[in-house]
Amino acid sequence: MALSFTRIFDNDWVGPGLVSLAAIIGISIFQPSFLSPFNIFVLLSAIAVNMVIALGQLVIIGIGQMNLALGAFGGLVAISFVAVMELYGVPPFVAVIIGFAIGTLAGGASGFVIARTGISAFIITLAGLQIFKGINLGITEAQPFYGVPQSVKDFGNLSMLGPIPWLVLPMLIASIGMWYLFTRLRIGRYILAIGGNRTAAELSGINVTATVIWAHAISGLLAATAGMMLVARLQIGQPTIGDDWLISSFAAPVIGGAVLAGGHVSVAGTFFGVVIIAIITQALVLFAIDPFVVQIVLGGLILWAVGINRLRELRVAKLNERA
Amino acid sequence: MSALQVSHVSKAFPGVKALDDVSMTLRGGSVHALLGENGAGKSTLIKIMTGIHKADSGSITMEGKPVRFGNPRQAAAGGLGVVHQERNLVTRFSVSENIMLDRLGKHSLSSVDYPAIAAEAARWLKLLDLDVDPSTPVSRLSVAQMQLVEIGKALSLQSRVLLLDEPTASLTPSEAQVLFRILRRLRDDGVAIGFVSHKLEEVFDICDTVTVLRDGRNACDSAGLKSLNRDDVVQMMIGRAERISKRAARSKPATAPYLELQDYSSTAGHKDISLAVRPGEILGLYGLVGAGRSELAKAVLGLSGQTGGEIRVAGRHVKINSVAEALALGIGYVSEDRKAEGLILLHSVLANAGITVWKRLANALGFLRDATIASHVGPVLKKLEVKTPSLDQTIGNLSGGNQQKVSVAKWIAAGVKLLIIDEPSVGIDIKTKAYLHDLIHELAESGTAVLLITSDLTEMVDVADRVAVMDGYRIQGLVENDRNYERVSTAIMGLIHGRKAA
Amino acid sequence: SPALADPGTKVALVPGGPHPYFAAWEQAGKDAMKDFNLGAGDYRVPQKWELAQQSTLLESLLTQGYNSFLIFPGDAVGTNATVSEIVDNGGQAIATAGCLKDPTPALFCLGTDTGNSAYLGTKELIKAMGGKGRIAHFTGFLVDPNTQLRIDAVQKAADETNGDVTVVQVIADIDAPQPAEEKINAYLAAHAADVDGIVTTAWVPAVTAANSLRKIGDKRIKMVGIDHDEVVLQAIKDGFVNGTMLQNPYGQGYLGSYVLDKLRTGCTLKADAPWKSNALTAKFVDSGTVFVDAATADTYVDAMRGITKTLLANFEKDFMACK
Amino acid sequence: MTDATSNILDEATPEHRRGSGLMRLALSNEFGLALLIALAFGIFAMTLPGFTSPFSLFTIGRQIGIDTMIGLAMMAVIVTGGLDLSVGAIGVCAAMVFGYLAQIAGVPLPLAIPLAIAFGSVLGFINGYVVVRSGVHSFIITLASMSIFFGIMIFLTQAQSFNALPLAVPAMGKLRVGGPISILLIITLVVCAALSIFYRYTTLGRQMLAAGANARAAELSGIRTGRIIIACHMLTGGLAALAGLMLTARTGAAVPSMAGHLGQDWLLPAFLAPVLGGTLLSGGRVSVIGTLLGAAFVTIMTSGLLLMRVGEFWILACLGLMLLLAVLADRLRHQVLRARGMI
Ligand SMILES: Nc1ncnc2c1ncn2[C@@H]1O[C@H](COP(=O)(O)OP(=O)(O)OP(=O)(O)O)[C@@H](O)[C@H]1O
Ligand SMILES: Nc1ncnc2c1ncn2[C@@H]1O[C@H](COP(=O)(O)OP(=O)(O)OP(=O)(O)O)[C@@H](O)[C@H]1O
Ligand SMILES: [Mg+2]
Ligand SMILES: [Mg+2]
Repeated sequence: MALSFTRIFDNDWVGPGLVSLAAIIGISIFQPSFLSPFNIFVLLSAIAVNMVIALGQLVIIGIGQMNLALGAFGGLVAISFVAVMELYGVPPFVAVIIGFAIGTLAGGASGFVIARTGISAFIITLAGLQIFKGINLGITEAQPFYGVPQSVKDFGNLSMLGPIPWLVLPMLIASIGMWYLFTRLRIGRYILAIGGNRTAAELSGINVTATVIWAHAISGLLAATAGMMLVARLQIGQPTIGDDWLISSFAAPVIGGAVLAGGHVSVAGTFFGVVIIAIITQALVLFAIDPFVVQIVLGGLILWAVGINRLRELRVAKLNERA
Repeated sequence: MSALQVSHVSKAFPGVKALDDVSMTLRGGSVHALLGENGAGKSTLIKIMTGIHKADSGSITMEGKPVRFGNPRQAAAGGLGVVHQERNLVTRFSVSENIMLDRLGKHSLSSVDYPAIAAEAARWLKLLDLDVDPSTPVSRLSVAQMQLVEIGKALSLQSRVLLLDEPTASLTPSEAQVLFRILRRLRDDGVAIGFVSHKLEEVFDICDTVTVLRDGRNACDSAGLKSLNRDDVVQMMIGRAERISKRAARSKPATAPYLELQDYSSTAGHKDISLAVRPGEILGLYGLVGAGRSELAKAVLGLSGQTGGEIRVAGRHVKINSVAEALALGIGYVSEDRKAEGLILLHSVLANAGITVWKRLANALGFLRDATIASHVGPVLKKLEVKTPSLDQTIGNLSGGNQQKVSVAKWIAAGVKLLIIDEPSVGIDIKTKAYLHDLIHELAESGTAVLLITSDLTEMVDVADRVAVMDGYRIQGLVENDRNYERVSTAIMGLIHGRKAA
Repeated sequence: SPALADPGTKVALVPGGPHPYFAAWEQAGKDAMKDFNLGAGDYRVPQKWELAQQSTLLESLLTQGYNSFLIFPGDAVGTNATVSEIVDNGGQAIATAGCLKDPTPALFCLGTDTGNSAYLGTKELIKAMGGKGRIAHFTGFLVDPNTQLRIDAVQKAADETNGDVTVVQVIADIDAPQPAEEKINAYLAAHAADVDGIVTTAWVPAVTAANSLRKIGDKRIKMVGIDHDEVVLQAIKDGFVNGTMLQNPYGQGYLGSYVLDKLRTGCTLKADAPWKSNALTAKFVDSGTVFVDAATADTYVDAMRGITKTLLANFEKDFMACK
Repeated sequence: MTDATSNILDEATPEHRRGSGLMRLALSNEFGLALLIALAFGIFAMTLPGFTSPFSLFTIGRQIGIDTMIGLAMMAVIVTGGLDLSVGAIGVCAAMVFGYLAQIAGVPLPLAIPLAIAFGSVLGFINGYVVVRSGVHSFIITLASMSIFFGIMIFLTQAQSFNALPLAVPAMGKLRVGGPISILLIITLVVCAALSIFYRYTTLGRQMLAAGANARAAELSGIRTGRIIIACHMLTGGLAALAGLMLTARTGAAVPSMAGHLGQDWLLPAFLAPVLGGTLLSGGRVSVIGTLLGAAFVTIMTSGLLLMRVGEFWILACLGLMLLLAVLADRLRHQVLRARGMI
């Protein structure tokens, strides 16, 4: 009995999950409007996009690398997505396919260079960041594209069911897909094997080159998805989309228990990591914190959330020791 | 026809000629020993066969056809199974996933059939007498169990050629016997087996033919083992006959114990441990794998909590909370896991050998020079014949045995009052092993207290003064060592199995 | 007159980073180059909105032989060092669209009086709200000292109503589309019923808030925005936004280039010119602000042209002494 | 990860070292970077008028000085296999403390400077202490502390700058010695030399590398890993503060925005220089010279591209492409050298 209890508490997502739950309960006591349908809608819209972004980084964390170009992929896809619709009148459905293709190709290309040259992913994706962001600026000259069709706007704006926005749909597909990938698919296991012990994976006959390319292509695909979701949500093709993805794309997975060195990730944990960050962002607005202290409170809340999770881990370790 | 033939292979690393015109022939239905001192080039030869390294010159043929594997994947596909000297497991993954790692699915997007994989893995675990649940994460296994998983992984490929690089280094004799049973069966099925070991008894036990390397050259190329005796082989390996001086039992020092445990219990699970090590004494700690010896050493170093009893160092009651505190009390520890705990593989030989003495050698401002460190650790490294192109060589590039020597040497150089030595001779060649034993004795003669943990009973009988026997995280008894192998081993086994029976 | 102009005047128009606000500078520079026979009238954009990037670019432009600069200061104090370097090397600069803090080596500041613009905008908002109610204020980065000026100006306009109007919330640090969207939506979700008016004093928040009001379909909440983004103008026409405070980027670029050329070819600035003064500098020239509402949304360009024309016609007479 | 071979500062002493030493030098990251820098510099100098003008050389040198210092600050904590997102925030906080001391409190510069650096170390200590005691990855801890440090600074200063510093401060930013060389570059070179010695010749420096490469092995060798990691964070804080002061000298004022929102503008140069220079992100290996060369490489490339007047919006893409080509060329050099058996 005690053992199964420990087992559950051993899961990466439990800590962030409990923190999220506590935060939701706490905030809604002081601010009942927090649980109003519209607020839930707003919260879910933010979570949906940020989760897909975090997943895009999660694959790369899993393989023990980092993708600094994630936001640049997303931004480029976002503006290309709108550009082909606005300039060439491409129907949204086809534009989405084009967006997926650009993201996957960009990711695959950077994966290819990383895998074939053995140069640190940090450097290659940094170069990628500059190249793709540069192309973005070259195309847009920092001007937004406005020609977002109504159907796309609706997707980012309307609810699917009650307070659940349509945007949750791609997030669900991506999350379940990535969970399945990491736990059940060969490619996912290989990604984690390489992240866990690259030499061992290589000596065991895993095709490291192909796996690295896969991981980066998947990352690009997710970045593309997030970029297009943002277009739908922001109703406009902003060239600045993706500029501020980097830190939060790492923060959510790490809060969710991912090991930055690779080999261990948790999709559910990442989800709650995203939820925590979204709730913190909202709470700062809801409680009308003086803008000059917002940053202080934000940092404090991050520490608080991490601290709670850490306490849980220590408890589990203690229980394990006794068992 | 030869199953695998290596002809005139050479390989140079920066500063080292690892292999020089080496040839070897493996035949189906035979077990072929590959012998040589530490750094002779055995592992390098195996890595060349399996496509990890590229030979500078020479050729390899399999069943008469020339092959050239570009990477391990091609080698495996070409019918070459291998257990490398270094452990190569994804420790976060389960045992079954590790065994079947390259066969998790047909293509990238196929789903992993976990039950099928577990069933297949279980088959090999059973064959190896390894009683672990296939779903256990490898990180929970002991060193020996991990080694067996590695072997299971290679066996499960069911390849025509099987290469084993020191598979028994961290196994006990009984586990090794299980492995040999399997190897004999494979041999009888016509598999060609290459076998690297520093334990000559094993070699004579199961091998038919032998290739000996000395300094990267063939000292003999695929000779029959029948016609050779132990001395011949040793002669080929080290260029002269080995003199094993049998040590006499040493007089017991009458000094007060340096380290004394009394009814000591730990969070690691130790119960009521009582033992004492005196300056100048070599106390052996023997037990089967998982008996809790390494854990005891770490507990004493402060890595686990103390839940009962007392630790006394030099007669004073102490509490030790960290290794640094232990070191301050004059206690050092040679880890059994050199890769994870013993060495910093990224750093140079000198940095690794000197790490324990930096503080001591630094001047008042905390400055120290390489030359100072080299002059201090150099003699020990020389004595253990560490083979390295330079002290600046990255230690991860040394041969396994030479790495092990450095991880022992750094503590011998540290000049501690009590040295806990955990499995010191894993992967060390016979000559160095003798030197190492000499060093341990010299250390004791100069008044150091030594706690020796080894699973090698011969070594235990050869080196220790007394042997404490441990099982199930408890001390089962104490055996005086009179260097009579028969008597001592019977007594030890009696203590272990006596409890089992009870 | 063009005949007097010197092709040796090489003007560079340098914004703080890529931003749609400055798009009009490019055309303004080109037009000025043609109209005034300048050696160059080049719009050069730092790759990123970073003080260091802008300084590097300015230093490089100086090396390239530009001698006259229209600079949007990356920082009101920090950019002074770079400008003083320009001056030390024989160049000249006008702080454009934003001011440098005195003491400054810049000739003068040509721009929108940000505080005054925010003040006027808030006044318009209060008028639209019928003179009483609660206002939320959305603005940009706190590290930009203009942000503080704007916060104060909005507060001042509210204070003048003697308590009829209160500023209930200031949300800052939302110059990127994604956080802006998350925070503004979160705020409206919880507090839409508690506010009667919104004033935005930065480009991105204006766009986002306009979109949000459209999304919740609320025409009760009055809003005054800033700048001329298409989204904002369309929202004005559709009645979701009451109006926007327009600045005059084209005029800044055009007039600034003209003045720089004049000053290189024999003119000097009059000490007793009718300088205005603001919180940062005592040498300020207002490039003009107009309030645009639904009635003027289609014709605002003419209004701006008019202002530019007037400024150009009077500048030499009022501010310069020429041989 | 890049396979940088060991430190070029290795003394090439006894006989057997010499041969492999030269080869290792030829294979090292530092050598490759130096080669690329020489190449880029040569090409730019020949094709771009103005590139070698005293003013241009001065600004390039100054930029290298500042970016290297930022890179060194991050390098000092990358050693542990961790990172410090708050370097920018620490740098700005220390600069603002300096501004307060020098402008408002009237503390003389020789005292204000060390005080500000010490303040940076204190902030670093807070990071290190929390990282070690909580066992949470430094990424998260410094993500939070970045927000907190910067938030407190903005709250206290209300985003106002100190722009009436003693005249010696802006003068430092403009000071040239030996022709076109910025004093800030000289300061950085001195710090580089000191750090090289520190990591190579002191117990503490070596312990930092050991604890970073394999914390468990280091712990089992009697190194107090926790304290060492805290020391690394303190070193980072101190260096970040120094970088903040150098930037203050360049700007002539202590400006809250000089490292951007939350100090994030520093992150790119902070990581880029050490990683290009061969410092391993996983910890345990540093290259001080490499960091200097990395910063120099990026600065020279940027400067050259700006002078080449690539279309304004395309510069970023070109920069990325050049970076990519540069690392690929260096990799190719490795392969050719290896294939020729020259190493
Ligand atoms: N990657 C490498 N880089 C440089 N030198 C290497 C490398 N791998 C092996 N060497 C050197 O090649 C020589 C042969 O090493 P090898 O590992 O083959 O020895 P071995 O016979 O397996 O020894 P042991 O019994 O200790 O395992 C050694 O001197 C070693 O230092
Ligand atoms: N349930 C477990 N969870 C985690 N680790 C375990 C578990 N069981 C065993 N181990 C590992 O296996 C080892 C058990 O062997 P231990 O070190 O206690 O005994 P030993 O007598 O030294 O045996 P050995 O000869 O294998 O070193 C421990 O080091 C421990 O890390
Ligand atoms: Mg070997
Ligand atoms: Mg053990």
